[in-house]
Amino acid sequence: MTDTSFLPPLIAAIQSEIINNEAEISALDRAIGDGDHVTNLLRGLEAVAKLNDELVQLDWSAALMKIGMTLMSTMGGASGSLLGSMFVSMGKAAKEQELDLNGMTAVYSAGVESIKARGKADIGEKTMLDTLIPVMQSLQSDTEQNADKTTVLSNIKTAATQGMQSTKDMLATKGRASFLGERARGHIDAGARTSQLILCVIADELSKI
Amino acid sequence: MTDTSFLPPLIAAIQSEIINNEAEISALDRAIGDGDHVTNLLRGLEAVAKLNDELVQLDWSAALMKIGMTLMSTMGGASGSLLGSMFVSMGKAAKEQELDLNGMTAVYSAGVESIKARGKADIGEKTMLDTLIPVMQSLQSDTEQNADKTTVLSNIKTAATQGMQSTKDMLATKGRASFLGERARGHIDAGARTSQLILCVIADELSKI
Amino acid sequence: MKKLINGVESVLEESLNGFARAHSNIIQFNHQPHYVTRKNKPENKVALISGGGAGHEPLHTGLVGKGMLDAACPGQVFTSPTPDQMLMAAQEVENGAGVLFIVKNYAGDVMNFEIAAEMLDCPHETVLVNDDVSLPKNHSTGRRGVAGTLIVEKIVGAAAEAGADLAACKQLGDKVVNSTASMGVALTSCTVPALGQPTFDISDNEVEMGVGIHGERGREVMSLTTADDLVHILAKAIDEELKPTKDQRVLLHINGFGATPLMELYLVYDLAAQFFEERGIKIVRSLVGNYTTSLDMAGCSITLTLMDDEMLQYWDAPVHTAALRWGI
Amino acid sequence: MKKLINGVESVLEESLNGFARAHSNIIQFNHQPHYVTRKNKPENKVALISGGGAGHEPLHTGLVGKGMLDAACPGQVFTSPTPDQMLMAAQEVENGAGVLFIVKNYAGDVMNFEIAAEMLDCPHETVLVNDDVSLPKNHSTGRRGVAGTLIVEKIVGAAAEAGADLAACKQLGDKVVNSTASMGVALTSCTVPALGQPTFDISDNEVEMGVGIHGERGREVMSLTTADDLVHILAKAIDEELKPTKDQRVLLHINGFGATPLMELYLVYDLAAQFFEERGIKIVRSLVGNYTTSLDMAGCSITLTLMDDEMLQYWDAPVHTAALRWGI
Ligand SMILES: Nc1ncnc2c1ncn2[C@@H]1O[C@H](COP(=O)(O)OP(=O)(O)O)[C@@H](O)[C@H]1O
Ligand SMILES: Nc1ncnc2c1ncn2[C@@H]1O[C@H](COP(=O)(O)OP(=O)(O)O)[C@@H](O)[C@H]1O
Ligand SMILES: [Mg+2]
Ligand SMILES: [Mg+2]
Ligand SMILES: [Mg+2]
Ligand SMILES: [Mg+2]
Repeated sequence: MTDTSFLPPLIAAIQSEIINNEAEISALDRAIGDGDHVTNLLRGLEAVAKLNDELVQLDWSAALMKIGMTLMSTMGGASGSLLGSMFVSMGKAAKEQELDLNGMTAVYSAGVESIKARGKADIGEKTMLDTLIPVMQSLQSDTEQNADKTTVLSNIKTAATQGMQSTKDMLATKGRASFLGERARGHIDAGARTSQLILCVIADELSKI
Repeated sequence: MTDTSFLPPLIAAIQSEIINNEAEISALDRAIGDGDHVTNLLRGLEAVAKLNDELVQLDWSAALMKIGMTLMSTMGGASGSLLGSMFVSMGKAAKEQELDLNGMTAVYSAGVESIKARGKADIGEKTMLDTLIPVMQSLQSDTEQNADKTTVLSNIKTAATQGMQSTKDMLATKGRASFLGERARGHIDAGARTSQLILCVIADELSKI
Repeated sequence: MKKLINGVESVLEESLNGFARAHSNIIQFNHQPHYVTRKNKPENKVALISGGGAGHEPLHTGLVGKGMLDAACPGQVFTSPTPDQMLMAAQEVENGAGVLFIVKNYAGDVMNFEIAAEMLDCPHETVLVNDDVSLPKNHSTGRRGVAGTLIVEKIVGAAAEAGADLAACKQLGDKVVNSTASMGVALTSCTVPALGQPTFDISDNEVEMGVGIHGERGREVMSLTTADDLVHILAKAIDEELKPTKDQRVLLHINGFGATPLMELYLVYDLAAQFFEERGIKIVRSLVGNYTTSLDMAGCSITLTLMDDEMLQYWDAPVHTAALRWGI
Repeated sequence: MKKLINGVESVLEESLNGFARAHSNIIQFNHQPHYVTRKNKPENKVALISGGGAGHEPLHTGLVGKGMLDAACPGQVFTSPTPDQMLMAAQEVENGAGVLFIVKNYAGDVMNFEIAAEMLDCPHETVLVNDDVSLPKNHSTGRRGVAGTLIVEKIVGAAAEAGADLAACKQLGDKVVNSTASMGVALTSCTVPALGQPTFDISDNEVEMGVGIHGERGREVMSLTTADDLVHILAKAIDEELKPTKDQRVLLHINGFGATPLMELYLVYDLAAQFFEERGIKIVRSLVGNYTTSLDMAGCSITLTLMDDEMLQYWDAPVHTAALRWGI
């Protein structure tokens, strides 16, 4: 599978979704972090968007790898190393996978596992993983059940949104919010929110293909 | 003349007058200076008040000298060197003077002249001299005319008050306010205000003796 | 937001340009990616590399030079640098004796340095600085690295300059970390250029106790109180951590966060010194000033390092960087 | 007012105590009256004495030591010291070669030093520093002394250390003054402890252009604009005053007023250096940091000194003070 022509519009859609929610994301990271998450992400996305011409020439494995290296070398911060690792790992996994539900689930899962490993974190620690892991679980069970595309995409959005919202009442045990103890409760994690926004945009864009 | 027993109540009266007007004086020096004039003056007065027991043992020449040295070594700032010099010079002049209208005029004039010399300043430069010099002129003409005590004291207050008020519309050519150019206009000089307050208290206290 | 800048996009680059220009006798600035390296590094000396988000100046760029760091990698403001910065800096300064990374314990710094280290094909070690005792030792992410980092960099820097090998530098770095404790209090937030507003709100009669150095809120909000009370809280936490015994020699470092005048920092020094001297502790070295800052945050931290002969000798050894200089 | 203090009455004394404690290897602090003297002053060296209101730290106390001042007399915050401080300090440090007073041109400083000088019965001279070009040269009180003072103290300090006599020190001091121009801009007021509130109000989109260092308002209010614009105004005024010709060697000093982060000061350095280099001027030395502060004021000043061989040699000579140190 080498058609990566869906990437440029997808990246653009993600960029504009993040920009539309910039103030909210910034406020989330200011409340229990240091406020830079949305800036970091936008810097990374901008760099990725500049690669569009190159990305469409690549197969999806190489494209994911390229995106990962770009995020890694432009974002910085905790999220830069994590998202960078995720995409690089997805790129590696994609080498052996078809671009079907099965393949996408395997590739996405490899990405999430690399975040868990790099961040030494798991579900329930008030991080982006609280969005990413439920989506992985949803994908895995939909793959097993051979769910149809509409169901898969709608489940992604539900899992991402519920996961993101679950961070609100958590105590944080990873990331900057962990320094705040009880004071972190009541705030949604910024990385969980951006992951949810991105996954929802991806689901919406895939539904159009 | 050695009766300096009127000094302690006079000093106390001056202190309380300055304290009563502290916020206003502070605001004046903040507007066109650096805001410390009233603190400097109160620090000096407090040190002088501590000398009370000693002052009543001294003749007025020595008492004035002692006050001058104390102001000089406790106030600091422009006003400390000026008021210090004034009292030291008054102390020197008092050696040869009786404590009558004539003597007081001569002594006071010597003090004002020493400020003019130390500060290289004269009337019309938006400083304490705009209060001090008109009072000197009033005293000198009342002495010539042999005015009665009530007239002398009332003229002191009028001259001091008019002099102080005259600084409001002046451009400053001495002191910190000079740095502000036109922006200094419309503000009364802090040193002119404290000089006026002090001279009015002195006039009031002398009227009771 | 009131800042002497031309725009939030260009502030970091322009500031680094100015730094490079002002200190071109001792350092060199690489633009793409950003890193600062020491000029005239001797052959076969362990290469010391640190880095972290910008906004803590003079840390780390101002600590590059003879007797301290060989390279520093500044990220965006309060954002950890990226692995390529560290990797390229390492490749440039490594010359036979390996690389020692000195990393403040923050998720972003740790992970980005980790990735760089994994990609580096020469001997390397990492010293993780976690001196902030405002968090318990068993905190889920470990404790943060704050103002004690400078002390690690100075002492290990002198050892490397004197010819210590990679293992010895690593061991000494760990020793300094284990001998160092810090804690800070913020009176105001700071304003990150890209955010354009203070990171957190705080009222006129509150302080944030136990803050890190990225403008995050602290462990808890407290009422503004006297310097005596605030210093007591900080010093007590440090004392309970390090448990210095009578006659123990220490280095006492009062670090300003950027907007607190030296007048107040020296006052804090006086109170902290009293606190420790009353316990029979011997303050043999001191450092007072703005070294590990949070942009324009008001407040300060106290750092104490238990010193032995070796550490003292390395602390006193000549150093020539933009921010610390003596003996040269 | 948010400050790390115990009370407005005690802040100065406690801060000086901390300073004395932190630097007891190089200075000594006299309590009654306040002055700081250098330890180990050589015999028969001209005694350099400066002073002024507190609140400008590290100026002047932080500049006492080998190669710079022999004594500094701190007044109350922003209030000139009193003649007895200078007199007693002079009597303590004078040892055969006379006294040179280095005085910033402010009415209070000038008059109090004058009174001290009149009472001093040993050879003495005064160098009056008036480097602030925000005021015209023929201003009624003369121009203010600001951040250029440090440069005078460093260069004359080195000359005195090298054995220059009183007349030579006085002459060199005047030469440095005549070769130096400064101008500053404030983004915020400062808060004097005793006042408990900012000295002046300023809106979020205004700056005070041409400020002194006591929290007074500047020459004029201007709209907040880019660092490019602000630096251009400051540098142009300095350039028009000193009229450096092509290839002239200069020292460029960017001085922070206390609350502006180093990140911004280096950015200003970059812009100012560009300004002068574009005119063919050679920046041969630089100094960037908070040296002549106004408590917690945000803003900075630019100082330029035209250098010749003699001045360069003295600038580079060893110095060991709390705030400036090199070669030792
Ligand atoms: N150990 C970790 N594992 C997974 N996610 C993490 C971890 N640490 C931080 N994060 C995520 O990273 C986000 C913060 O990213 P960002 O603000 O860009 O970096 P930084 O925290 O370095 O400022 C958090 O909101 C959280 O979702
Ligand atoms: N050259 C001068 N001659 C006479 N009075 C002066 C002179 N300079 C300043 N003053 C007076 O001193 C006052 C300021 O005193 P103060 O605030 O205590 O000192 P500083 O100006 O050093 O802060 C001014 O308001 C002015 O009246
Ligand atoms: Mg963040
Ligand atoms: Mg004043
Ligand atoms: Mg960050
Ligand atoms: Mg003053």
